[in-house]
Parts: sequence; C-alpha cells; structure tokens
Amino acid sequence: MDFDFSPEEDAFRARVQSFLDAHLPSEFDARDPDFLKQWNRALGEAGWLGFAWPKEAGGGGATIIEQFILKEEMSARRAPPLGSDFMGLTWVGPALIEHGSDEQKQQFLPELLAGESCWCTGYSEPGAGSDLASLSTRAERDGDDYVVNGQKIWTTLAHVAKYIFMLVRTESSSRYGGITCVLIPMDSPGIEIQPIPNLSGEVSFNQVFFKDVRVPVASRLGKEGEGWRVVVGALANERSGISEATEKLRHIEDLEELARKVMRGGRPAVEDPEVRRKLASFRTRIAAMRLTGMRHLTNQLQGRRPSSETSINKLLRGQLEIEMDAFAMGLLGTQAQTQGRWQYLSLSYHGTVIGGGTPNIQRNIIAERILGLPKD
Amino acid sequence: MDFDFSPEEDAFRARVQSFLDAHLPSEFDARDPDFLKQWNRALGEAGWLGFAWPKEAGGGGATIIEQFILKEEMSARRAPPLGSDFMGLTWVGPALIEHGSDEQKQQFLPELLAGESCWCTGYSEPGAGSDLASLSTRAERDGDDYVVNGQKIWTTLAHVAKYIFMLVRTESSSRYGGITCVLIPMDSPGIEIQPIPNLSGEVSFNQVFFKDVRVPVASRLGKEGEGWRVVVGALANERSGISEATEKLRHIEDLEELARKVMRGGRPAVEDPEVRRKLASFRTRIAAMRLTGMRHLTNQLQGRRPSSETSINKLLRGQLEIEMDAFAMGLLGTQAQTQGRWQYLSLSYHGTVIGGGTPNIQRNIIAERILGLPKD
Amino acid sequence: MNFAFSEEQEFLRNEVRKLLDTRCGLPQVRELAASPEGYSLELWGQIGELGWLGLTIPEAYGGGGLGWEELVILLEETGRHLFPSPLISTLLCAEAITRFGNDAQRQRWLPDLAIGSRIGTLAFLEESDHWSADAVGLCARRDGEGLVLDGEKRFVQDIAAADLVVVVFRCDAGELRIAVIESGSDGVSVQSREPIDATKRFGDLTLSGVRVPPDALLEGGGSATQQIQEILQLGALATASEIVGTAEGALALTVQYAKDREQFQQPIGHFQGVKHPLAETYMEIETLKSLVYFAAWALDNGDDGVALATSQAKAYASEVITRAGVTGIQLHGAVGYTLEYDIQLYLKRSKWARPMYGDEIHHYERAATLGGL
Amino acid sequence: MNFAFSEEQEFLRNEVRKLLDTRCGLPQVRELAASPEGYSLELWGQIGELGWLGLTIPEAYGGGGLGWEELVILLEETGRHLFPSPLISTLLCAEAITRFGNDAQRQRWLPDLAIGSRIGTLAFLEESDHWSADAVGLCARRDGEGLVLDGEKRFVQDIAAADLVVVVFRCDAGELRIAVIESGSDGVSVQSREPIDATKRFGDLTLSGVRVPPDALLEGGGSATQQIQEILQLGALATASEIVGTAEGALALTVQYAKDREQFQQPIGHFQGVKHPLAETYMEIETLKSLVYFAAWALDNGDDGVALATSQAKAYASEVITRAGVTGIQLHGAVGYTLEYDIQLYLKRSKWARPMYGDEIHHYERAATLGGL
Repeated sequence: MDFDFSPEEDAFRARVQSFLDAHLPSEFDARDPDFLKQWNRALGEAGWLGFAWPKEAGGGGATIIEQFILKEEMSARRAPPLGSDFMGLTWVGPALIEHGSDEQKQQFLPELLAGESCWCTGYSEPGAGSDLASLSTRAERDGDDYVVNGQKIWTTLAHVAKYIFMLVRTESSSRYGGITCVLIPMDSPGIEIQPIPNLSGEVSFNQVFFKDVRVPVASRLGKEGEGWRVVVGALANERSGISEATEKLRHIEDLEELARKVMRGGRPAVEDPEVRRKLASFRTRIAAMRLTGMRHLTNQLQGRRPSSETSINKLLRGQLEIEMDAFAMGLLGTQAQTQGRWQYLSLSYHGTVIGGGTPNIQRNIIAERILGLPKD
Repeated sequence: MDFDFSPEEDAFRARVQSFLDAHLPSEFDARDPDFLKQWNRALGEAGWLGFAWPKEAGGGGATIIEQFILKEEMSARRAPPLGSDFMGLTWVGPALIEHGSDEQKQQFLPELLAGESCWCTGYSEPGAGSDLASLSTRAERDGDDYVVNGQKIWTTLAHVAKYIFMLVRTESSSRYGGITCVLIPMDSPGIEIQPIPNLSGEVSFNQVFFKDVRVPVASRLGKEGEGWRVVVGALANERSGISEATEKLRHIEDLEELARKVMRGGRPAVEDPEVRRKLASFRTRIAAMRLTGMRHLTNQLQGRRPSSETSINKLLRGQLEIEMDAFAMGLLGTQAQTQGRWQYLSLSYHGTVIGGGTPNIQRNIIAERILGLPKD
Repeated sequence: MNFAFSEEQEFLRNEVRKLLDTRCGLPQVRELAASPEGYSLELWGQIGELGWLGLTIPEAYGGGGLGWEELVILLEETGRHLFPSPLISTLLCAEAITRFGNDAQRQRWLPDLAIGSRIGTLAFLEESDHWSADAVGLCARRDGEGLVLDGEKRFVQDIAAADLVVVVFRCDAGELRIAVIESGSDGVSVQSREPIDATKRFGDLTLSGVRVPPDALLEGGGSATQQIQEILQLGALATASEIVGTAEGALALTVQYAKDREQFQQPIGHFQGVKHPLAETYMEIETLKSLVYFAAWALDNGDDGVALATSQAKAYASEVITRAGVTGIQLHGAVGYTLEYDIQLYLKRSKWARPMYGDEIHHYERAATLGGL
Repeated sequence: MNFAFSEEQEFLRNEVRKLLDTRCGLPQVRELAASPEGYSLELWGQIGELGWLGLTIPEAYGGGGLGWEELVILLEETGRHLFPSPLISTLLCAEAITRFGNDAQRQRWLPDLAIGSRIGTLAFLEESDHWSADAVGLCARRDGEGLVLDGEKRFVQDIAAADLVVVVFRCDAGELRIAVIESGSDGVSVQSREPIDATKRFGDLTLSGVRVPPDALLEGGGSATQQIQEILQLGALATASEIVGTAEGALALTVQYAKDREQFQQPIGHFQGVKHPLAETYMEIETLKSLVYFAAWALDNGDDGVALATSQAKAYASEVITRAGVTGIQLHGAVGYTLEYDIQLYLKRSKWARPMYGDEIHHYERAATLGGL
C-alpha cells in the first residue's frame, strides 16, 4: 500500500494548480455561457481536453494517475471539470477512438479537442429506464440509410447539442444483441426536441422524438448489434469517481461553515454534540468515498477487473445526499422554506441520487452480482 | 372523540388497582414458580382468569373496556398479565367456548378457570414459518382416531404444557382448506419434545415431534378442514395491544432513569441534547402506540372490522425495540459487554420483533392488503 | 372512551373533500401557485360563506363555534389538496383575538375574519429564528398614550394578503405584549420573499414608527408568555394537521405510480424495495394521526397534556413529512425530478411544513422538558 | 499510489485463514467459549511459533518487524473466525513496551510476548468509563524509591490470562505514568466478570499496595498523555480491524441462509426486503475497509492524519458492527433467536466490539475536534 504520490506526480499536480490559478477566477458562475466559452478555450489550449486520449488520436496520452490528479484538483476548485462538452469528451471521444472509422474520427475528433462540439447521448426511453435493454427506438435499413423512429427521454443537453450518440434497436428478437450505436446530427429532419423542466423549473433534460429520421449507414459506430460493446467502452479512462468524492468534500466544508454560523438553542449549532457527531460522520463517509475511489483506481492501474467500488460509492453517495440535505435543512430552520443556495440543492440533489441507476438498482447489483443472491 | 373514562370505568380501574396493591408484591421475580403459583391462585379467586369470557361459560363477562383497563393496569405494574396459562386463557378457552362440544367444554374449561391447566399451541413448522398455510403435519383418519405424524417448531412452553392446541393437515389438495384443529394431551404416546435454547441459553421454545400419535376424532375442535376459522376466533377479546404499549412505557421510563444515571463527556447523559431528543422521540412513538391501540379498541367497540392498527403497532414496535436497544447500549458504554438486565434485554428483544410475523411480513400486509400493491 | 370522529365530523370531511376535489385539484393548485396573489379570492370567499374560516370562532361573533377536532379535519383536507390560501394565518389571528381579546375587540374583528372579508396573520419570528416567547426582541417605545414600534418581523406568513397582523413585542421593562395592527397603518411595509413552495407565501415585515393604539392590545387573562406559547402551539397543531393530509396525498400519488409504472415486466410496486418504504410511510402517517387527533381532543377538553401532545405531534409530523417527501420523489425515479409530475409539489410543501412553528429539533427538546427531563 | 495489499500480504492472509479454518471453526469457537480459560493454550502456542503474536515487534526482540498493514490482515481474519484469544491485549502490551520502553525493558519482555510464552494486557478504564487520558484517576503514592498503587481498573481484557499488565495511573502532581507490572505481584487481585460474548474475557483489577519498581516505568519519548492516546488509538484500530472480519463473517452466514431458506416457494434471498439490507451491509463493510486500511497505512508511515483516520475508522466500525449484528439476526427470522444457529455469536461479539476503545459517540466527537470543529 502506498498513498503517497511520486515526485513526478506531485510536479504534475503543481502544474494543474498553476493552470487553475491562472485561468479560474476565484468567483465565477458555472452557468454563465461567456465564462464557459473562455474556460473551454483555456482548457483546449492547455491540452486538458482529451487529456486522457491516446496521443495518436490527438489526445494528451495521460496516465490514469494524471487523470486522477487533474480531476481531483479541478473539483477541489469547483471548476466545470472538462469544459462544456462533458459527454463528448468522456464517452463519445473514447468510443470513436476505439470503434470509429477513419472518416468518423476525422470528422468528429478535432472539433471535440478544440472544445467546439457539443454531444448528447440517447440511452433512456419512456419504457426503458432502469431496464435499458428493453429500449424500442427502431432503426430500419433502407438502402444506404437507417430510418429511425422512436423516442428518447432524459437526454441531457439535447436542446443545445450538435450531435447525438445514441442506441437504437436494429433487431427485435434479442434483448441485448439487437442494439446498435449511431451518430446523428441534431438538426436532421424528423428530430423534435421537447425540453423537460426539472422540479426547480430549469431545463437540463429533454425528450427527443425521431420520426423517419434518415441516418447514413456510414454513421453507425461499430458493427450492427454491437451497440452495448461500443457504449461500455474500453479506453483507459480514470473512473474512480474522484470528482464526486471531492465534490462531497466541498459540500461538507460548506455545511460545517453553515453549522458555525447558525444558532441552535441560543448557541452556535456547531457546539451541539449531535451536530458535531453528524458532521464527523459525514466527513468520515466522504473520506471513505475518496479512499474507495482509490481502490478502484488501483484496480485500474493493476489491470484488474473493476470490482464493486462504483456501486458502493453510488449507494453511499445517495445515503449521504439524503442525510446531509435533511441535516442542512434542519440547520436552516425556517429559512428552509425560502429560495437560496442550500434550498436549491435540496431540490436538485434528487436528480443526482437517481441518475445513473437508482439506489435500488445499486442494491440489486451488489446483491445479485457480488453476493450471488437470486435475481428479481 | 372522547378519551375520558366513565365513572363506572374509573371505579373498575380502582378495583383493579386495589387488587394489585393487595396481591402483587412491589418486588417479585416473574420467573419464580412459587410466586407464579400464588399469583395464579389470587387471579383465579378474584375472577380475573377468563374475565373476558361470557358468564354462561363461567367467565367474567367483562366488557371490552374493562378488559382494556385490566390489562393496562396489570402491565403498568409489570404483573404477569393473565397468570401462567396465557395461551390457554387467551386462545384456547375462547376457541373452546365458540367451537367446542359440551364434553370438550366440561373437560377443559373448569381447569382453565381455576388456573390449573397449561396449554401450548402448535402452528409453526420447520417449513412453514411466515408462510403458515404450507404446514404439513398430517392427521390421517383410522377408525375413530386420527393418526398424527409430523413436527412443530417454536412451540412455546411445550416442555411444561399439559395439552397442545394444534393445526394439522387432513387434506393435502387445498392450502388453507385442508387444515384442521385438534386438542392433544402432551403425554400421549409418540410425542417427543426437544427444547430449543434461545440465544441467551434459556428454553422457551421447543420442537415437538409426532410419531403415529393417536388422537380420538372426538378431540377435534370444530369441523374437519375448518382449522383456520377455529384459530382466528371470534370472542369479544380486547385486542388493542394495550399491554405492549404499556410495557414500552415502562421501558422508556427505565431508559430515562439510565440516562440520568450514566455520564457522557463528563456530564449526565440526560443533558446531551441528542439524548433528550431521542428520549422524547421514543416517548412520542410510545404515546402514539397507546393511542393507535385505542383506535383499534374503538373499532371493536363500534363493531367495525379491525383495520391496520395491529400491523402498524407491530411495525412501530419493531422499530422502537431496535432503536431503543442501540441507544441503551450506547448509554451503557463498555458496560454493554458484560451481563446485566439491559444486556439481557438486548439479546432477547429479537424474539419479540420476530414473533407474530417479522417486520417484513407486516410491511407486506400493509402494502398488499391496505395499499393494494401487487402480491409478492 | 371513543377514538373516532362522529358522523357529523365525517360529514364535514366529505363536504370539504368534495369541494376541494372539484374546485382545487392539482391543476388548479399549479395555476394559483403561478398567480401573483397565490390563492383564489373567489374560492376564499366561498369557503368563508361555507363557514370553514370561522369554524372555531364563537357563534356570538359570526363563527361556527366548533372545536379543533373539526378544524383538524378541515386542515387535513386542505393539506391533502395543497390548498393555497391564507387559512392557517387567518385562523391564528382569529384564535388570538378570541382567546385574548376583550368583547369590543372580538366584535370589531372576528365577524370579518369568520367570513373571510378580512385576512389575518401572525408576525412572530425574528432574526434568531426561534419559535419561543423568550426569543422576541422587537421592542416598543412609549409615545404619549400609545406605543410605537420600530423593527422587523421575518417569515410572516401570507403577509401580502393580510389585513390584520397579530404582532408580538416587548415594552417597558421587557414585558411581552400582543397587539393587532392593520397592515395599512402608516409605517408598515412588506418585503415578499421567494418561497420554495409557491402555495405558501410569506415575507418580512418592517415597522417604522408604527403606532399601536391602546385598544389594539390583546390583554385578556393570563401571562403574555403563556398566551404566546398557546398561539405558537396552535400554529404547530394546525401545521401538523395539514401535514397528515399532505403526507397522505404524497403517499397516494406514489402508490398509484408504483401500480402503474412497469420495469422488468412488472409494476414496480411488486418489488419489496418499493412496497416496503410505502408501507413504512403508511405506518408513520397512521401513527401521526393518533398523535394529532389526541392533541386536538386535549386542546378542546382543556386536558393538562395538551402542550406535550402538541409538541409530540408536530415533532413527529416534521419527521414524517420530510421522509414522505423524499420517499415519494425517490420512488418516482426520474419523473420525480420533473416539474411535470405532481410529487414535487409535495416535496416543496415539506420544506415549508417541517420548520413551521418549530421543527422536530425544537419540539422534541420541548417535549423532553415538558416530560420532566 | 497503490491501495492494494502486496502478494506477501495476501499470502499472509491465506495462511492465517487456512489455519483458522482448520483449527478454529465455529464448533471449536463454541467449545473454547465454554471452557474455563476461554481460549486454546495449544493454538496460542502454535500461532506464537508462527510469528503472528510478534508480527509488529522489532526483529531485534524476537518479532517479525512488520507493520500494522500486516496486523490488520491478521486481525481481520481473527475477527472473521471469532477467534478467542488474548491477542489484542498482548499486542497492546507489546506495542507499549516497544514504543515507550527502554532497551532493557524491551529485552526483558518482548521476546516472551512475541512467542506467546507470556501474555500481556492493558489496564486503563476506570469507573468513569471514558477512553481518554484525562479520565485516569488511579493515583500512586511514593514509598522510598518506588511507587505504590492502591485502586481499581475495570474491564481489563484477558486479565485472568495475563502475566504482564500495562497500568496507566497518575503520581505526584497528577502526571500520567505508564508501568508494566506482573500479574503475580503482591497485592494484585482479579475479579472476572461475566461477558456477553464468552470469546472475549475480562475482569476488574484490584491493586492493594502494589509496588511499581522504577524499572517498570515506561518513560521513553514524548508526553505520557500522548503515549496513552497512542495506545488507545492502537486499541481502537485493532478492534476496527477485527470488526471488518466479524461483519464479513456475519454477512456471509446471512447471505448463505438467504440462499438456502425457502418461504413462499422462493429462497428468501429473492425478496428485496432481504437482499437490499444485505447489499447495504456489504456497502458498509467495504466502506469500512477503506477507512481501516488507510488508518493502518497512515500509522505505519507516520502520516499526520493517523489520529483522525483511526477515530473515523473506529466510529464507523462501531456503527457497522451494530447494524450487521442486528440485520443478521433479524434476517435469520426465528432461528436467529436460537442458540443453535451461529449468527447469535456475531451479535454477541458486536456487544463487545462497539464500545471497546471508544464507541461511535466517543470517536465522532474526537474526529470532530481533530477536524477543527
């Protein structure tokens, strides 16, 4: 075991920190498009976009540890982590590098690396939420085209994306085997986007309807029926979840500050023994999240199959979000009923807990795949 | 709504209290056989045994409210509630009165009312725990006898009981319809009793094995195939669960005393705000248990079908047992690892939580029967 | 011994529910929540005529002369429907006048409050955010015969709609006072605040040289500290009553969703991971009902245990509504996170209801003290 | 960056597990628990020979010179097997001598402790039941060259078996002192107490005029307060390590039961009401492992965060083992309540493990303070 970083890794961390010192203002609005544009450009110029990709593909060829350090430092400063095209850089790029034709690579990669494209991904459908394999958006072959009909839901950023990276069904007899991956420009005729406001009234999700959308067969990524393989991906991406753990660290720091500021029973809340124990309990579990992420990272570094770490941290994170929110609202007292940063978080964390598989799905994964209990 | 008692009811309560003043020592060991014998005799002489039964059957003909008051006062003083033959008085007697032949009544009721019999009941089997209808102990007709073969488990007091009131399968094609109730002396040839020590090492349960046990058909209670009806019973027994609620009230009082006595961080634990809130939260739920019992009582008084109150209180009680135990052990600190009254309770409460249907069974009952969700 | 509502009470419940089902379904609630006033003046007038607003006001002053048992029924139904209106605020104002006003004051204000032609509220909370009489800091100065107020009250419910404001403050050597001031008086200004739950409006109240004439002071019987605790207690019980209905509404929506929504070729309500949390919520709501109904009875019957019973009811209610909101959203999965599905309305209401007139942290501590700890 | 055990460490784990599987299965644990000594002298001798007892003792004094990373592995396995022995006590005694003794003291005691020919323990706790250096009240009086002790220590683990006792006390103006006394010394008497978990023995220690010769005092380096906190910290980490294995053992038993036991024509492990609590337990154990392994690394590498990491590990461990015990029993249904099924052994162990060297109440408060709150 070794929790120290090498001198080279420490030097790399210092390089990231100087970049952040130079380019990330101490105060910024992560939703301001001007700021995002500027930030994106700075990221691209410094070579942080596609930093994880192989050098042959125009990327940074970073090691897993460098990626870990980069993500940790960025989330420590609450920076928008990978520019504005998160989906493109994290999922689409690596899949293109692995499975794309030369034409596809030439078409999409430079734009991605320049921070100029914006991708959305189409997996979920109204009838296929936690149970993705039951998706039913059809792509039927017609000459050199597929004709796509169906509907996607919970499509993040579809209302601003240039392309969609999506799964369609090319064969109906097999649940997983009949699924294929296609790349479609969002301005294709027959695509209609309907935003889904979230409970705070903001748009981050969309429904996307496909009516006889023609897609050249050349826009298929990977072979027909191998959509799952394409999506699962194989690039050496750092997947320890370090950003999530670091985010929670910022969350607990803010909560501690709140506990110092507000009063309970005439004294600062932080003097209440239960408040102290609760804060310590949150910090403990957040420290453990980071460490569990490091176990995942180690597995990756040693070329071992990922184990249960992701499900564990997702389940733990869900638990923490719910408990930390109830606790924060308790500290706020009557203030909880008005609008504010904490209150906004109190509504929006639900999206995080549900996203990427509900807690019940994580519990099933652990119970069935790891503990070997019977399937539902 | 009316939470007051009538002057007659108050007078009745006073009568119960004087009985307790006169016959229940301030200190006693509820497991001492001499004490139990004496207590039993006192109960019998005062007419409290079979107090709920109709006068025609030799009982006290008490109203539901009188039964409620009697139980509440007894459990308030921690008295062994109905003498030593709890099963006989609560379940067997009423079933005999409702379904018994004249011979059966003459044979069993006087003994019951004198506090001289001791019954056990045989429902659970190794393969039929939460799922009672799958019981398989067979009774085959042979002339004027049934021949019983099979095995019962979790049979409380079988090692001291004189008779067993049990369910057997007389027909195998129907799950519920093939079940019949029979009454068997425990000294019948072919019965073998094997005690099951509980986790504290004490015997309260048994396995009972039946090998070619001959039971005269005349010992059948009710008709063949109507075992369920007999067991469910119909006598106007008070079933609000008031004793359980009152028991929990004693439990929280003891816990408050403990919190006053032990120290936490150099001060009496009761001054820790979390300890205070926890104790108040326990008391709140215990108060609610009693009130929910009164809603049940009201339904009974008004001749309405019992609603969900029993499942609600069982579920709540399970939650309270677990939380109150963890809290008590926390107050005890290192003391928790040695033997003592609290520590004994900490092992034995598990029997209470599981007994009469696990929490998961209660959740299913509520979800399926009341909320109408699909069956498992 | 009888722990059941009477036939008349059940009749009242049916009437209220029928009207609200018809006139205030969730589509209407959304409309009203989006309106500037936040409630329907027309519907308000109608329920005033039906006598709901004056339910507990004595008949002599135009009310129904009923008790809190009936009020709990009304509030359970308004809570279930997320009915947007200044009902609880007006109620607390009327209760303060009924309980601590003299005959002239009752004559002057109650008949209007009973029919809803005037709206009332309570201005209690200050910067310290503590629902306790000791926390009052606002101080009046003497000016000739009367008193003059300068200062702030926060989170005053329905203040934009209110005509009459019951204000709690101190004077002279710090004694507590309760007065009824008109919101139109010189020096009164209101700053509305953005609510999480747009069906519950509130704002901050600034008082700049506001005159409190002697006949505005509620001075009848008992100590002002006790009177204030009494009013806060009524607020807590009213909120707990609404919570019963709100939690039941959230549960009903979620149960229905669990029956309708299929995943893995089954309604999700088939899975114990869904059905068991719903069963727990049901258990908690029924347990809460026992506490709330008893507290209402204790209040109506002058039972000694009313303060403890109310704190127990509101403490548990605050916990129940928080969990019911979260469970409802989480079991809805992704749609629970949308504006379109109604469950989010209940989640938002839980943000209002938990702290209002004291959360579980406040009321368990109070219950501990009242219980002798 | 490497958060994995080395091949050598995995080899150690396999060796330990193999031996304990063979020699100390649950039937043997039950036998030993019923014996007067509570552990097997023969097996103790054997693991002494194998070098397990002296794992962290420097090679110069007959030990293995390894670190806590290895020790955690050993303790996880002894925890998993509910292995009854004075291992942790002997370990703490040896750590105190290694860390704070001089060379002569090390020479005198460590080689015996390393092979198990002498057994050690720590006598720390007193009436106040507080796992903190400030809580020490036992006071020595001076008598000529030496010190004399009169008083009591409580819950001294494995005291009946121990030859050497590390005693913590005060002298003169209240400075803390640590000394090693022989259990056979004049004036030492032991009152065994009845444990809930018969695999963990302890008793109260009475000292009546017990002489502490100058060469029994451990005086090396740093303040005694810090040294005592260090020893308590090691106790907490050792217990947390055992808890990892114990919780895994309880989970494994319960998972197996859930696969085997059928109800309603299904293995009960099919129902989410059973499988989800098991998944939660698994998540908690894996989370705990992260905390424990890091604390061991921090300890071995002199990392500043070791005190915080240890308190976090033990606090969380106390919570995990309590829940794992209760979940295990409850999911076993009625058989969980019998003496026959093994799950009760784990429940009983949880009663020992939660408070030992500080429970979650103690360690979260400590973690809060260490974290700057």
